[in-house]
Amino acid sequence: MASHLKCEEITVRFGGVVACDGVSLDVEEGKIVGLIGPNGAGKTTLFNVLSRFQEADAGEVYLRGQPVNKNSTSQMVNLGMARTFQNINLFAEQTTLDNILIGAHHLCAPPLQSMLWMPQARAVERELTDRAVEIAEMLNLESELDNLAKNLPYGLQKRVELARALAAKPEIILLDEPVAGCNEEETEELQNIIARLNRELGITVLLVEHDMSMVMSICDYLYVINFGANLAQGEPADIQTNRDVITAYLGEEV
Amino acid sequence: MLGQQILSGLATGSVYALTAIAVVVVFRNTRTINLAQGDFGMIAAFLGILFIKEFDLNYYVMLPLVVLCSMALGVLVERIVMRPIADSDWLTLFTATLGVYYILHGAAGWIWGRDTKAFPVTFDAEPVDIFGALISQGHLINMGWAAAIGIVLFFFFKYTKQGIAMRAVTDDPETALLMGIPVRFIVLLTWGMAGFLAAFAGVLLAPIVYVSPEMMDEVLIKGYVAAVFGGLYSIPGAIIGALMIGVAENLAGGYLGSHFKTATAFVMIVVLLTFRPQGLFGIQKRREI
Amino acid sequence: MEQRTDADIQDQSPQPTKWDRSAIVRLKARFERQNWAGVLFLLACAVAFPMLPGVEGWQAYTVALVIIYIIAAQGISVLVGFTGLVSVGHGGFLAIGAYTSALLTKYFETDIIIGLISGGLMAGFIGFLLGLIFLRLSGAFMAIGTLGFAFFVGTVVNNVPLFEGREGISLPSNKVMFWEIGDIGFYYVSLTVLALVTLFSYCMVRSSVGRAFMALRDSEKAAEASGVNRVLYRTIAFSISAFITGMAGVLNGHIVNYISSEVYGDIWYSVDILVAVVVGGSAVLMGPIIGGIFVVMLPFMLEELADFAFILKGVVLILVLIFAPAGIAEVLGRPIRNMRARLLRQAGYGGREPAPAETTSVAAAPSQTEKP
Amino acid sequence: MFSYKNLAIPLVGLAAASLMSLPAQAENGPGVSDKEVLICSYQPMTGKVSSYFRMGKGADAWFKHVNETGGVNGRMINYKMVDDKYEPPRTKNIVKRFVERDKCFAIVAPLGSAPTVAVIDYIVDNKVPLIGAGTGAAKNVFYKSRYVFPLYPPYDLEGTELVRFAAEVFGAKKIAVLYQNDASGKTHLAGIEVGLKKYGVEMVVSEGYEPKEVDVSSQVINMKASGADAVICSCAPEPAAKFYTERKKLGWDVPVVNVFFGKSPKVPELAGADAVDGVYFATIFREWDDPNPQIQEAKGILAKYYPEESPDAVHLWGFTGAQVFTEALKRMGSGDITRDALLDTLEGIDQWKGSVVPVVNIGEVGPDDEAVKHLLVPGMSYVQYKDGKFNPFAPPWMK
Repeated sequence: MASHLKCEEITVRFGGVVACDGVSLDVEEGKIVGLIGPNGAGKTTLFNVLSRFQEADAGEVYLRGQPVNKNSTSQMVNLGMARTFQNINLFAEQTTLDNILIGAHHLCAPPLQSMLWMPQARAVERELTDRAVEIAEMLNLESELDNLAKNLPYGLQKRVELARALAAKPEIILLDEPVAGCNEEETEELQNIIARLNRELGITVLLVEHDMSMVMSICDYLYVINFGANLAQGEPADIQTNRDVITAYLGEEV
Repeated sequence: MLGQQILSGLATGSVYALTAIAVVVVFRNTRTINLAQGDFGMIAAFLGILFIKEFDLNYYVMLPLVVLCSMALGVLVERIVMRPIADSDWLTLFTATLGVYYILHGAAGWIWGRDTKAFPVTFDAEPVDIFGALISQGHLINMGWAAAIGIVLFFFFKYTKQGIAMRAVTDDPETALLMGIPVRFIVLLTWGMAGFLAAFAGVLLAPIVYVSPEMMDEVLIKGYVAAVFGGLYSIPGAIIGALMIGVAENLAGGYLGSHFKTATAFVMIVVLLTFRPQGLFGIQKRREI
Repeated sequence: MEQRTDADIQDQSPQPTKWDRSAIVRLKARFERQNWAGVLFLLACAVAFPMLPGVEGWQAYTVALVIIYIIAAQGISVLVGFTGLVSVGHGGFLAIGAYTSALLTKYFETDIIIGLISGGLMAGFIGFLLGLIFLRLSGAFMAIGTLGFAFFVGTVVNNVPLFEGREGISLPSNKVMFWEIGDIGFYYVSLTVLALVTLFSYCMVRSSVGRAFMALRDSEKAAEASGVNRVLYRTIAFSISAFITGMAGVLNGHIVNYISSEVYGDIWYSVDILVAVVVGGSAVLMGPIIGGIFVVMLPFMLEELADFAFILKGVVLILVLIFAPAGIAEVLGRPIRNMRARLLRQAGYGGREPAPAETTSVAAAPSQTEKP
Repeated sequence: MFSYKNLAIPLVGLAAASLMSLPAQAENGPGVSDKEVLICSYQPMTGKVSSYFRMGKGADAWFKHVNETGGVNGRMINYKMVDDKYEPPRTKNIVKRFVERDKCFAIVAPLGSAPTVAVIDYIVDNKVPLIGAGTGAAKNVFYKSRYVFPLYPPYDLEGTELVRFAAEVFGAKKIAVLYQNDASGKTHLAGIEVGLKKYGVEMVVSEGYEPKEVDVSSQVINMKASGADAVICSCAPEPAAKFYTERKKLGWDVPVVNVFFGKSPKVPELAGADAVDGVYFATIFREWDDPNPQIQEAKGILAKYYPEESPDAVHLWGFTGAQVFTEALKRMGSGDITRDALLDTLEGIDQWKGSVVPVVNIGEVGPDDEAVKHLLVPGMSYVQYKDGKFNPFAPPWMK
């Protein structure tokens, strides 16, 4: 299988703190890949580098073999990459439907056409709205379409985030702790949804997660980082028995 | 000539500094850009005239009285106007202080009339010669006061319980609340301090620009510019910003022509913000994702 | 316009789609129709107003003044309401529009329509540049930057001989295509501009552009992650806002037939139109209309009170902020919205009340410690 | 939104008035009945130049006095002042209401250069007399119309005169000018330029200040450094006072002549008497402490109706326009009066000494003439501030 998203020797420093110290990873197309590590290991920083929210001090990011270091944050969606956030980042004052539609922003007509309600733009708009409704149905959000995002309970907000990412028609989706703060039922539901996305829509998934049971059951491949550096990588079963990983996690707990 | 312009600029800047400090203190504790800051000072100046002329008080008796009244005014404004809307967004708070500005402006015009009045106390003895540059005693006294207040504030924030609590509120109001700091009281104190600084600004400026409802408009805007110049969160930044603006303004007035004097501060701020959006001493926070 | 466009689309897609079939859409279409009926009623009133018996030129003039403020407020509302950027310098755009048109009228004897277009375009262009310069600013920093811009414009019109400073430029009476228009004609020109501007704002807000503006306002990070180009949309917002305000400036110059830096060199225009938006309500199309009436008519009603008027103005402003923090339009529209929410709930959609505090993790207001 | 009540009152009043005067074949002009004359003015009651509202107060005090003493030929004068905040769009709106709604007879003693420039076309087109507007802007004073009666000479003529004063009284060769950076100051400067050529004087420095600015200290430093041997101070009272304070501080003993709109008791009051000692002021009015009976009467009237006001030259601007208008009204008698009759009567005022100004002489203006011939106060005189009061001073060419 071809490499979908790859990074090499990513280094990020904040003042004196080194958040990432030469991390590399390679996400294969069509796989669900997990990125795990103890708190403060630099997972979110790496995520931000991959989605161009953070400038790396050194290292390269490749999307389907093409370097993307020069692209702006908002261009990444055009290249088929969508992401969610660890702390929910919804448009609080807008409805669920609008939140999902924003995800499809790069598919909309050019600004001038949209503003003046040109027929083509309106047609595109309707098409996108339909798709947004479909996505909402898939995520069991259809009865919430007209509610303001800020009024939704936490679990639903998490799903709206996912829906927004899906509306962009991504080929690869980066999920930052998708089930953090969810109860067991919600976790299971989201886990199923992610698996379906991967299976039915063929979307490559890279996720950061602390819920080990979820990670182990859903991921095809795992990367473990600690102190901003690669610690281990492999199939979930291998990682479960990897000594370094156990030490890293236990060491932190003790 | 150069020395003269710089010295006059520093004198003007020290008056801006008092306002700029107040803008910073209020902003960082309450997110409010206080447009009424200047008018607190204007009211203080009118009260100064009242105390001296009507009640025949000595300058040094008048000063603490005016400061007290001005602090009371600040506290009153917080209690009546700002507290009910304390949770609103930035723009609402900003507009509310505009409302206070209108009220104070109207009240001053209504009570004391719109005539410009002379401030009964002036320091118009011989100007002092400093390395060949002349400076009036009034300006020199202002600079002294401003420096003294700066030092008092430094110690206040560094060593007193209230000062430390105020800094804590600045850094993180929620944590401060959890740690048992009475945030509401601190906010009240903040506005009291705004009144305190305004009283000095008003009384010190009154002999120079005379007293009228509009006397502080220019100073307020310059003080605001100076505060932003220094980064809006930093008191030393505000002071340095104010002095820089005072000097730059005077130099522009002296060498480019006085039409450019007013615009100088704004050209400076626009250029600065273009290249350093967080101000001179602001901290560029890394984006939290 | 909305109906027609919808019908066009319907023709192109004979199969009703999923979204079309749902009850929520039918309800929303009904609300939309009600909105338009309301707007058309207002427009009809405005068109009929000068024809009422007893209405004279000066009354048309007064209402035209209100309309000009509303247009300017509509312009600033695009920025404040939908993108969350605060400008205290829109008086600068007012001046740019007014001076562009005044100079064209003085030297080339253009009519007011050309003045409106060129004044708007010039302001829009400067707005574009300003948007680029202040790309990284927000909140108080943005306010002071835009204030600086207004002062800069003031200094230029004051001191560059072309603009004739405080002596000002007197303009000939207003013309549309060689016809002289009186007060009532001018009223209709202003009304037309207002109608077009409002229609445009309506369309823009309900398009992907409006959505992108609001996304940037609510969460810049999430908006960028969704592919909204921050630079592009902020400059678009600035340009549109400046364009609209510039047109208001053109009208403001022509209604008096005289412009001078005495008027445009001051920041009070900027403050007034900002107040109009805050009082009326931003992010609501009716907001600037109510705010404009407030800002212009209140002083007229109080003008014989002189200083006391200042006090009253401040008191009213503060009362509005305390009791209608989202603007008067929001309060007036509340019964209608409640009724609609009930209808939606009955149809099985929406109606979710705000969740308890701890579960709303989406912070609506930017935190106090957020720095630019 | 509009008060039709307000509209109705003057209309009903007019109707009633015309009914009552039917037997006399009423041909009264707009705003005039046998009982009342409605005249209006716009004033900056609030806003940045609100201190000039003194002009309105002066005129108002005079009209109140006239009404108290029985009016003019049985008619009361209804003097209506409205606040325009010195904003031309508001001024125009207000004047439209005066003319179209209130149907005022004339506009008397309004204030403001920019507001007047904005409305003068409209006023003249509607054939409303504009009497004694407080503006020296050339556009207004040289307006070609019979309906305009400017109050005082345009600022550029004054500027030229001041150069003459500096040249002939001070014997100056190099002058420095401090001017307000607005229409009035720029017009002065233009007049000064003319005077420079005419009287062979050099202007070594001209320093401007913004209208709201008071602290002119850095300008004064520059002026001193220029080595000028005389100063023309074209300033409003507050900055003028500041100039004298700064001048004294720097120990710069240079002769100064000040323009008339900066001549105010405020100047020595703000600056301190000794700082202003010896300064010459141009003036167009008598002094308030002049024993002249008209002045003393005006002083009493002002003190009666506006007790909180301290008498200032600007009050006299209002008095002048109001008194000239009252005089014209008196001369027109108790019969019907029209605007045209008012113009004729005003133009017939010749060598009249009944007002606060020494003498009023109104010329005739033909259809193509400039209104400058209508000046209510054409002459300018000088005073010197010495020993705590303004003393009349006659330059050589006036003796």
